[in-house]
Amino acid sequence: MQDVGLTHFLILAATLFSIGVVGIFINRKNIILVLMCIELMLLSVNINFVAFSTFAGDIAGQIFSFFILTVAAAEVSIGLAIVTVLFRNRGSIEIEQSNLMKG
Amino acid sequence: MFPDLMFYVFASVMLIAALGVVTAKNPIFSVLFLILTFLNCSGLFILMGAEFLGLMLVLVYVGAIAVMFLFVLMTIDIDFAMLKEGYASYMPVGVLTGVVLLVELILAVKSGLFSSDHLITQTAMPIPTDTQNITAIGQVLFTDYLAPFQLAGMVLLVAMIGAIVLTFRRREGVKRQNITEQVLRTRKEAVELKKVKSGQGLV
Amino acid sequence: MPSGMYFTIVLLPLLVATIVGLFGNRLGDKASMWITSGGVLVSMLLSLVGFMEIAVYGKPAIEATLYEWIASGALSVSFGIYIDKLTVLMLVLVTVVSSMVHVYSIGYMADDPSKPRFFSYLSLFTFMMLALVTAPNLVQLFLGWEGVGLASYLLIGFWHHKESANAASIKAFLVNRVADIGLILAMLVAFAVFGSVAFGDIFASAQSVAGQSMNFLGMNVPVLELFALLLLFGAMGKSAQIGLHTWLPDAMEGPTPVSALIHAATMVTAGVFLLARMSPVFELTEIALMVVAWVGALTAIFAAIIGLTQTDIKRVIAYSTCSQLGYMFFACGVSAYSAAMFHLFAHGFFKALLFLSAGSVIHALHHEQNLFKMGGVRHLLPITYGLMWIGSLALAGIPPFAGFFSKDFILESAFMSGTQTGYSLYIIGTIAAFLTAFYSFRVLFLAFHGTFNGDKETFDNAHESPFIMTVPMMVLAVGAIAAGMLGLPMMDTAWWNGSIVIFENIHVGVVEAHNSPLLIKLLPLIVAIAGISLAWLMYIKRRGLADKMTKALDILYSLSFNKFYFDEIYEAIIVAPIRSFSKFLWQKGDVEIIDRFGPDGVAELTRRISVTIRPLQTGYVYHYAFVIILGMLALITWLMV
Amino acid sequence: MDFPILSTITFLPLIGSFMIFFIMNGEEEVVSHNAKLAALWTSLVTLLLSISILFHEGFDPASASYQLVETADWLPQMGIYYRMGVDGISLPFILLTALLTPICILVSWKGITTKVRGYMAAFLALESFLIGVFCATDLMLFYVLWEAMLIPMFLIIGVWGGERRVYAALKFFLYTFIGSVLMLVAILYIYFAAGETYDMSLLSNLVIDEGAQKWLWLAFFAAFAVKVPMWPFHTWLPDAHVQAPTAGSVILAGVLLKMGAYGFLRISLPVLPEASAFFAPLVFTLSVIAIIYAALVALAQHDVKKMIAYSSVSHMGFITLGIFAATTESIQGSLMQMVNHGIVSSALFMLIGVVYDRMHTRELSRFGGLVKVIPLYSLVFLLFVMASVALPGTNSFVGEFLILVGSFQVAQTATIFATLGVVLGAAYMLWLTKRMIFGVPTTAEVKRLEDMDKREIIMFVPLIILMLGLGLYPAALLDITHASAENLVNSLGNYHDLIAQSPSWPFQQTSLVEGN
Repeated sequence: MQDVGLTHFLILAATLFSIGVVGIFINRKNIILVLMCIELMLLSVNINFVAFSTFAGDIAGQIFSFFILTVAAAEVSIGLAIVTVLFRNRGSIEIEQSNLMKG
Repeated sequence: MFPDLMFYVFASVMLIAALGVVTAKNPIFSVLFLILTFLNCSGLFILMGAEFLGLMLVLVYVGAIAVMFLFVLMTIDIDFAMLKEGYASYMPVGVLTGVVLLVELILAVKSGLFSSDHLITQTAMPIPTDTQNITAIGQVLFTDYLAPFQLAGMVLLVAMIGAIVLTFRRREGVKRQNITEQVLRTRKEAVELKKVKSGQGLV
Repeated sequence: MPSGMYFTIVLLPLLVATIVGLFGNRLGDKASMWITSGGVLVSMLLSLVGFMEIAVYGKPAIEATLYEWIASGALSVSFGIYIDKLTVLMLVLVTVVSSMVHVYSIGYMADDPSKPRFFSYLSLFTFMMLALVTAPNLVQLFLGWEGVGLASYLLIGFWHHKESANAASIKAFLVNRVADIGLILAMLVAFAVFGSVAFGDIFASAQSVAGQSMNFLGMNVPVLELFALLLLFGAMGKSAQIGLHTWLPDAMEGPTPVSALIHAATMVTAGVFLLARMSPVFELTEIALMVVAWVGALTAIFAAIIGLTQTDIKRVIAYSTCSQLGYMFFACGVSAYSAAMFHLFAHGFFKALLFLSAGSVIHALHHEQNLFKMGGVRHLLPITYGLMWIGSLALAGIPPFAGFFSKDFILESAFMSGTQTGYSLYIIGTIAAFLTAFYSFRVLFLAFHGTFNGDKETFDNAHESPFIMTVPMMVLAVGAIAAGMLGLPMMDTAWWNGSIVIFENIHVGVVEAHNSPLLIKLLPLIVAIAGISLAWLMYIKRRGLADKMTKALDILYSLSFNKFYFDEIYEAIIVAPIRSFSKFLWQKGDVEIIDRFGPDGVAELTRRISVTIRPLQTGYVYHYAFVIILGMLALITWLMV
Repeated sequence: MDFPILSTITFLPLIGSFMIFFIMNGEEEVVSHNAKLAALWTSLVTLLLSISILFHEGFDPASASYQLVETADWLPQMGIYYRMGVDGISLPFILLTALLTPICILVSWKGITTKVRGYMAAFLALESFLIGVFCATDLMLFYVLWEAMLIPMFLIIGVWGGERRVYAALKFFLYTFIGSVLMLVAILYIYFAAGETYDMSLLSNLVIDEGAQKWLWLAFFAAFAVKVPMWPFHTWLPDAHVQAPTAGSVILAGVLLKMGAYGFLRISLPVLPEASAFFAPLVFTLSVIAIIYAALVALAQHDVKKMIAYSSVSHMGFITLGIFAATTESIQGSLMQMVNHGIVSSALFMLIGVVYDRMHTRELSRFGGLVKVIPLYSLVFLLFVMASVALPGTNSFVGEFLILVGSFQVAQTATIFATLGVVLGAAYMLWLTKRMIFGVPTTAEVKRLEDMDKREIIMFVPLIILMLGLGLYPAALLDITHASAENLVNSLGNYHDLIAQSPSWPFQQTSLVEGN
């Protein structure tokens, strides 16, 4: 077992990201779970940023991570608001039913 | 050795928790797993020396986001079991994609492009060695990144207003103030003169 | 400022026209009529003073500028006046006839509801005509030229509830516009060649460009010939020469005083005035002059032939105007500009008189214009009858009336030019003189002699016109008699003091005219008397003769009666094709070609493509997400390989 | 720096627009009324300020350079500056825009009943962008404002238009947009060719090699020819006019069409003289086709507005002919004719609007005999018809005559054919007059018509004054444009010689006067 380095963190982030992707696929009906999976993916991005920041000795990565945090918060609040409205209007949060965008 | 060990502990718990998020039968468990993931990640951040971010992660994700998920899940009355239907049918393609992705990503990482020797270190904004992490972030955030920082604030504000507007319901039968109507009111509409006969009253 | 008086002459009618035009309804009918008539009368008096000054005492020509109108680059056009003998002659003619017509109209239009409008139009016309004759440059002349066209348009269509009046007014305007192309192009050529549009500059450099030629529509044309021909084309429209004459008879839809003023005495003579004004240029040309002469001669005879058979009293006089204008052109063509101007001057009086007399008859008979529904009214309308005689004699060219001298001089000039063309022109002119005498007396006899052919009620109600109408007619009659005698000195080129230029060494006919053989001198008079006699024979002595001749000359008669089918031919070869072509351009060109292959075509193509690829948008978010992931995978793979 | 008058007149309407749109709130009726008043006052103040330019001490009509110049950083990293300035070419358009906007607002006073607030805001924004386009002396600023102008106009047609408003608005938008996108490419090329600057005052010194010039010229041509519009890019105009509300047509005919011609004068000619000379015969050809073709098509119309729209195409043909003939007379004539057309065709559209407001039809056959019922209206109508057929004494004559005089020396054949347009123009206008004004009133709705009220009279008065005033005293305008036009012609160098060498189109110039 080698010393924990940048590569370890990157692989960890990649794994987490993949789990998020798989999650979106298998939970495609449930919007809330999809949102959570997106959070997972964002988290993996954050890990990457912080890892690079640490190993490159540059603080900018952490700042970006900070901004991602902001965006994630905003995204979730809007996303959940939409879910609430969707549920109020349709009585369901199934994605399959919201295909008004169909061409 | 200790930090390495801690890395493996945090990392493995985090991955297991993440798997839990996507596979849990009950969405409530998913949220709880999500919290676990965040906590472990926060540990990793601290391990890397980004204490401020690690704690922010706990505050924002666990304190705000995850709670919000829980809150919404509780208020929505829905049969979650039904949503799990067809869970298996997409499993193969989902997992396949995930695995392919993972393999490719690992290959990419392993290709050495991202190894430490390729990193250009201590360039744009070197981490100061003489201060704490939080001070360092503050010094950059409120100077060079002031405008983006303000913008981030605006994003949050807009998100807040957006959420309010989206979920806002105008209820019938609630009295509201109509300023134009008030201003436009004339004496004729507002005041009615009644002759009061002595000793009789109006009623 | 010595030119102040002339500016007053020109601008006074504009002033009164504007006052009455804007406030006529508030001023009331009476005030409107007297303001306009008064304004024009003052103008007339001042014109007479000016005539004395310039023409009688021989003061030099006056040129004055009011202000610079258009100035750009090398072009400079001013508003101003140019007063020489030619101008004062026209000033007198225009203001006298106009003021008489104003006064006459007070009586004639007594029953019309919109008098202020009518009088303001009349005064506006007078202003425009004065601006035309006093113009120091081509552009101001064009202003007046179009202005009189506008006034004519408004006055022909004055009774706008009449469909025929509307059609006639549009026709008049459009035919004139076609001719205006000539004048516009002439201005352009003038600017290109002489670098100026002022008469003075053009005349000064005309001689020097005489040999040059220019490219015009791919042809190499002598500059001056081109310029002169373009002017001629412009003049042909206004003066209703053959081909572009069709609007004049139709213009008779307007009130009769309008016909007298605009379509007999003044506006239609603008073309002749233009030719006379431009004599320094025309004198330098050969082809153009010949074309002018032929156009004039053909118009003279052609219109006279049509005039023979018309039944509408005003139309007959209109064709006679056309024919007389032909004479004037003809005169210009043989370089007898002075005779043309003399004829123009005299013609203005007697033709206005004829029209006003005809108007008097029409007025008396409740707007009956058909000659064959008149007859025998000479005892009822004695003054009109007498005045009509004067007018007809003057028109027929019987001495001592003006028509005799001018017509003689024109024909003699043609004959003495000594060429084949000159002889043929002389013959045509003489025939036209015969026809003129015939049809003018035909009108007189049909209208005033014989028995009345209309309904009895009209006849019983017929009465002589009031003094307000007869007095102006008498003034014009005096003018018609006097013009011939007083105008004789005008025949001498020297009298014009340079305002008309004749190269007497080239165009010998003009000089030699006085020396022509006696027979040539007397022939026009003889044929005129013959024409009158024939009219007397056919319409008084033996009334059946006319019908017999009609039957005998069936084809000729119907050609003449139908005006040589000019209107029908124009309709068929110009108007109708343009109409269908414009429809074709709109519906095929714009809609079916440009739009179909342009915007609509592109839009349709886009729509089709999008319909084809639309199913790709399933509307399921996870499909999109899936594609994104696939894309990412592909990207990573591509980067790694 | 002095008082920035150009920026003031440019942005004052925009501020007004924002005020109206964002601040006014409350009862529909009250808001509408206040919005109208606010818009009217804003535009009137703008008008007064723009007239004051004429008397501004910093403005010298005898100078050909940009004056009242204002400069500020905008995006200096990308070489984009905020540069404003006027000269004799742009000033007439600024005045025209400032004049027409208050009139347009008066026109819409009663005709617009829905979403009045938005309408007024859109109009003020439109005014702002239009004035800005004419003031801008930085290519990028010019481009931005050029495009920005599309938005309010698109909305005005698309929201407040007639039945097929969406079709018309889209057609208008796409046509013009395609053209201007190509223009953007050309602007970027020029930016680099000029050494990374967008300053228009430097561009006339720019030397670009001839091959590139031709491509650039075509790209600009795409933008300008569509706007003018030249044949065969004109088909959006009749649709847009017919569907637009009256005021929309007024501003469209009055100002928007002039932007294309302004572009030719501002960019095509001075920056790309060799290419302009190369393509001049093409422009002459298209102009003559436009003059005759559009006049003929106008003859066939039954919709009054469509007829006037086609007449606009025909009139604009004269203007493009004059611009590319590029003599002092013809350019001054074109400038004058653009102002004239802005006055006359605006007035005609307004006149149609007046009866449309009352009868809700533009079908020619439904009118007739108006002079009997509404004499004042008919008088005004007749006046503007006469101006439209370029009767001497009206402003159009001066413009048309100058164009013809100037072009005759350069493009003789084209000019001769163009004079045919004079006849055709008279034909359709008189036909229109006859069908609409004269005759006997036939339908009951015509008999019920009421004559113009005070508001309507007020909006025509300035136009009538200008029409006759400029017709009799054109120096008022010619003096402003003279120096700039002359300077432009002088800067073109051997332009006229180059035209003679250009490829042969049907209307090719050959040398004019030859000695014997």
